[in-house]
Amino acid sequence: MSARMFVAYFGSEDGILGATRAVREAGFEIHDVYTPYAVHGMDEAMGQRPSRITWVCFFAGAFGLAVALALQIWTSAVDWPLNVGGKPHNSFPAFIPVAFELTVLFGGLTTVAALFLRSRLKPRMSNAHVLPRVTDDRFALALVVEGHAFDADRAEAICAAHGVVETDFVEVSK
Amino acid sequence: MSHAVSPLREPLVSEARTLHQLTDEIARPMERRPTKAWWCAFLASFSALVLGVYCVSVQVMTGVGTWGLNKTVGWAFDITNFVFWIGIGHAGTLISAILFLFRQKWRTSINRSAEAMTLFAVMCAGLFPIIHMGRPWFAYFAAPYPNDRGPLWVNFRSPLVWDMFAISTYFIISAVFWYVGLLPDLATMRDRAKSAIRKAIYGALSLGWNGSQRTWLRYETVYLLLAGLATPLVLSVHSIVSMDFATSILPGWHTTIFPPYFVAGAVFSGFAMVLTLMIIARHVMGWKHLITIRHVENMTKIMIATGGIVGFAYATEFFTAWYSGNELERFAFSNRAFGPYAWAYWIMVGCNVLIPQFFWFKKIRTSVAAVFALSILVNVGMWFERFVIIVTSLHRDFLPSSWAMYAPTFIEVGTLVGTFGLFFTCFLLFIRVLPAVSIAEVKAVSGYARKIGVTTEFREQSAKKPVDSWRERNGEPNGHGGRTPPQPQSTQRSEEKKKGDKKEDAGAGADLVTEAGE
Amino acid sequence: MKEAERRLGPMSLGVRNVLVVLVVAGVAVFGVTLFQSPTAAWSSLLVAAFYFLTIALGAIAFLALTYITKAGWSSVVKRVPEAMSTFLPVGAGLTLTLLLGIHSLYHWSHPDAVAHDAILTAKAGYLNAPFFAGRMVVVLGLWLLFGWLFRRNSLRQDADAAVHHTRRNVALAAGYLFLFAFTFSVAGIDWLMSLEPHWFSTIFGIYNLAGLLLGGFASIAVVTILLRRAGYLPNVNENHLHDLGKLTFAMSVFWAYIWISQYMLIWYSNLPEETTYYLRRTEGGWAFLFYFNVVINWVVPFVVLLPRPGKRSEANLLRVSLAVLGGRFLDIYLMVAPANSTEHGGVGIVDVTTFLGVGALFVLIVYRALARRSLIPRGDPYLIEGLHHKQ
Amino acid sequence: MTCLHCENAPCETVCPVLATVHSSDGLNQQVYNRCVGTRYCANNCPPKVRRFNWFEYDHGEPIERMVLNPDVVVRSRGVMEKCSLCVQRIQAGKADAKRAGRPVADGDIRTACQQSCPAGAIVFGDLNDPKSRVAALVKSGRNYRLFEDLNIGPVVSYLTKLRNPGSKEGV
Repeated sequence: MSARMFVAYFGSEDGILGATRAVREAGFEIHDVYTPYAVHGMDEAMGQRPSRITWVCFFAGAFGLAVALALQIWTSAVDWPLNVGGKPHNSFPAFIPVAFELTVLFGGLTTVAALFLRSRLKPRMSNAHVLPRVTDDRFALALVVEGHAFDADRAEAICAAHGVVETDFVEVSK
Repeated sequence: MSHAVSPLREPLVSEARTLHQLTDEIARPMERRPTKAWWCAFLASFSALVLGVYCVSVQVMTGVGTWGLNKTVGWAFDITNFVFWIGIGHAGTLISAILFLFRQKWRTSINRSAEAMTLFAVMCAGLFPIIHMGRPWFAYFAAPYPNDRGPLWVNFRSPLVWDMFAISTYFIISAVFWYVGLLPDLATMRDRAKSAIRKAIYGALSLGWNGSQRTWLRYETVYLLLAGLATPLVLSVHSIVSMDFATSILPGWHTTIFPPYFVAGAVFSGFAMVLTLMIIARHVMGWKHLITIRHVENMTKIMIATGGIVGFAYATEFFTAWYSGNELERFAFSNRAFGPYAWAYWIMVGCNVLIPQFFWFKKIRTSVAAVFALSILVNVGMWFERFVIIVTSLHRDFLPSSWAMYAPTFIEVGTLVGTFGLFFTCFLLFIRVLPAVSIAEVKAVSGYARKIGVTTEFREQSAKKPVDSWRERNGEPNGHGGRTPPQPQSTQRSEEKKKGDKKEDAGAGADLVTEAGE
Repeated sequence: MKEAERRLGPMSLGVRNVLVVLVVAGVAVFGVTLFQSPTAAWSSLLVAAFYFLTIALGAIAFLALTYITKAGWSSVVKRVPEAMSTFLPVGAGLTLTLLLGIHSLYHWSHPDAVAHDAILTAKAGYLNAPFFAGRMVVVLGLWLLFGWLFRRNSLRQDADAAVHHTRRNVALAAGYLFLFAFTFSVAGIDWLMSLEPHWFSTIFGIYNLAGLLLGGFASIAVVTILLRRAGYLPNVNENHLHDLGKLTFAMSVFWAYIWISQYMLIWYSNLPEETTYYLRRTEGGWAFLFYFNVVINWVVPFVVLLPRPGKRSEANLLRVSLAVLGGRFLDIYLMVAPANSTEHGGVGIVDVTTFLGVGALFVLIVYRALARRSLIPRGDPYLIEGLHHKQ
Repeated sequence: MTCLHCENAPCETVCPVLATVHSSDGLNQQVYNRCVGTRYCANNCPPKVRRFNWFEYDHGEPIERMVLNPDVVVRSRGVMEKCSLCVQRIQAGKADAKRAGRPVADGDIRTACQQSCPAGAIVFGDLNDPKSRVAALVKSGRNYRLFEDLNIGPVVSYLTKLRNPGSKEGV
């Protein structure tokens, strides 16, 4: 799936931050911004909401904790209770370490899985879908062209005010 | 950059660099042929690894009797090495997770290698709990899996089961954390790759990363969450390792201070190892402006702190043994300091308590050679710490009738050497195939605290150039409301390639100007 | 910035009178109890003095930690811990008063008891009254000295804005943190652990240190929020609260980690010389307080401060910090009271009045210190980062 | 010295694979085919009475092997072992009693060490049976247990010598 986009390339973080803020204020629809590193303040400039992956992590961790406690108490005190050194069958203090580890394991793995799924990250052999140099020293701003009246002159003028180095129309995968 | 920065802050990248230069400098070592020095190091490490494989094979085939253990000293080199290597790994997680949470930006240029070090160290460490078993082929007995033995589960009260969960979780989470951190850099490598094979491999590994801000936002959230999870995880791992000893009833092993004390000791030894490796790396790779003398200094400062905690714990233990009024406790500690293994004890005290005190002096902190030597001594000391704790407590415990001495055999020493071989072999391969400094993170801080920032200069440079617009390329000098039919996709990519080459030249020009401006 | 926003006005008379009444009531009840049940009276003073002393020390630890880590954000709130540290001389005085009650509190201070107890005889080289008093004077003196130096350097910077004051404090902080870890550990062993002179635990010093940092950070959050609500500290925004919340959260988790380390290792090894401590505290009325201690010091801050909005909400942070400050009382009380008490649980009247009396004194002193100086450290080189702090 | 069969056995709690647990008879059991050989139990054993099979020991020709006790499993290398209080004899004694339709009587079961001690210095029996000889001896006032300050609760205990309290004598 791809669509035609207006893409403006910048050579600096400041340029793209300013341009992004400006085009958003001017009412353009931003498809995405492509940068070589995480630019601070870009989420605000683009008007993004905080990611909800935090909740995934929280619930996965809670699930891991529940599984760990259930497994330990059930195997030690229910399924086959054995007298081990006179300790109680449900030796709760001794179950804390494993419970903690599984909380972290479930939380961590699920969070990363959620990132991969949500951002559709999967192995791809080619880089045909990647804009040139955005993983090196270019900052690209992609604006949606289709579906509404797109004023290229205005977009270009705004970008020029923020030191754009190149503009283009490119097919960008959605 | 718009961030308000105190005048006391110093730049993290000590020389001005454009973003492209940074990519180039970090990626280049992987794109050229290995140097002679690399081959020498690799052959040496690999030989050590072969020796280790031999020793482990002999031991597994013949029995634990090939080691110097006896019925009194049931653990010695095996668990010493295990704790030692786990400890080495801890600095990696500390740098990548804890310093991240503390917003210590200087971590960026060392975290990648430190995390790699963590993984390799945990691999070395994970070997020992398996081979130390009398019947390692039954190691899977320690995992709780459904079975038809009654059903027989595992003993969740045993610290060794905690260890198994802790270390496997630690390895998995560290590996995931490391890989997630690598994604943007793998994409950079993919986009730089000349050969089709490299492109395919880096392409597959980078999971189609395209620098999208929507992904970056989630990525940053995930990174923060992983850091938040890894921080208590790293504390828990060494705490659990310490509980192998502290839950016992043996004087010298059973002491409540062990969890925090082991964590501090682990970070202490881990930083010593990071320093050792980073000092070599900055020298060999020519990264003195990325891993600056300030990085070295900061790491030595952390070593003063953690070394202080370790020294404090030694003192507390010794004092409390006396304070307890318990004869066995008192004996365990006087035997440590004045018994037959006193030499090991004093090596430990000398290297771990006295050596870090040298780092109070700025002259020593800023002398790379001195730091290198001292960091190796610290690692020696930390190895001996574990040896002292394990062996001196075991060899003379409750009943004098069962007292015994311990001395390692060739097989044990060979196994230790072998793990160093494994560690360095992995590390040397790592710096050949993956960016050993995080490209994306270093770029993000390259302009930090720099009045004449890289980014500003680059912008001025590019602003002067006429904008390379799609209009000119299409031969349409006048505006037309954006209804241009773009070129068919196939030709467009080749077009872009040409463009890329052109920009490469322009980039080089910009570099020259930057350097002239300095 | 208007001068009025930087300076705190004098305390309203009504509040002041209430505080003075509390101090007087505390002294009166303490005096009466001293004749009826000296152990109860001295125990209550030990709890109250140790509580507020550790809060002042926690404030100094906060300053030292932010200096050594080169934190920028904390510059706008640093006058709060500086003011809190001025309670130190009074806290030290109250602690020295405890020497008068040494025989009521410390079993090992009776020579005849020591003579009939082999273990106490073995420790007599350390646990004896003169050495105990000497150690107390030395550690208190060192803390007073450093607390005074930190604040003096910072206040001088207001006048000349010279960077060397910051550098000097960074150097002081490095030395102080080492010295403090050591001296505070000694204080914990002496004042609290030796209440049960047969019992020992190597982690005890760190356990107290974790509690001290937790209480210190929570009280900095409370004072900061109260000042902010009253219209002062306008530069403290939710990002600063977020950081204070994070520190409180982290210390709460750290405290829980140390708590469980000590409890679990003693539970696991099951050695009679160690388990006595926990057996006494999990019997009768103590049991509820014992477990509630974990709930209020760890579960509550953990659950409330875990989500990001939880740390950024002023009201939320204030409530949790106050809960933690209550939890700190319980924690110290549980270390002190069961040691000499034959009863099974409960907090007595003298414990409350003495605590409130010393607390009122604390508020009077800290308020005075806050009002005397500008609330903004004008000369701090990190102030620019503190003013523009964002995360 | 022999295994004390502690009630709060420090060796049992630390075994990861439940290879050493307590039986309902009060024995500290070692399950050889479950043991993976971590030696943790031996490290945590105050009297150090556990023995490890460091190598695969040669048990000789089939004829030589006939001297081995047929009632006892041959332990492979890498396995911990220790005094089992002749569990094979206990089981046999219990089975005999069951076949005869009566409870196990005091003295029915004799451990190998007890049987071979000419002086009769070793007594084995049911501590829970107040009429047994061993229970009487334990109540005799001469009885003491090792490591009492460690709270490990040894079941095997010793009697002090009457005239010379300095020396020790087996149960």
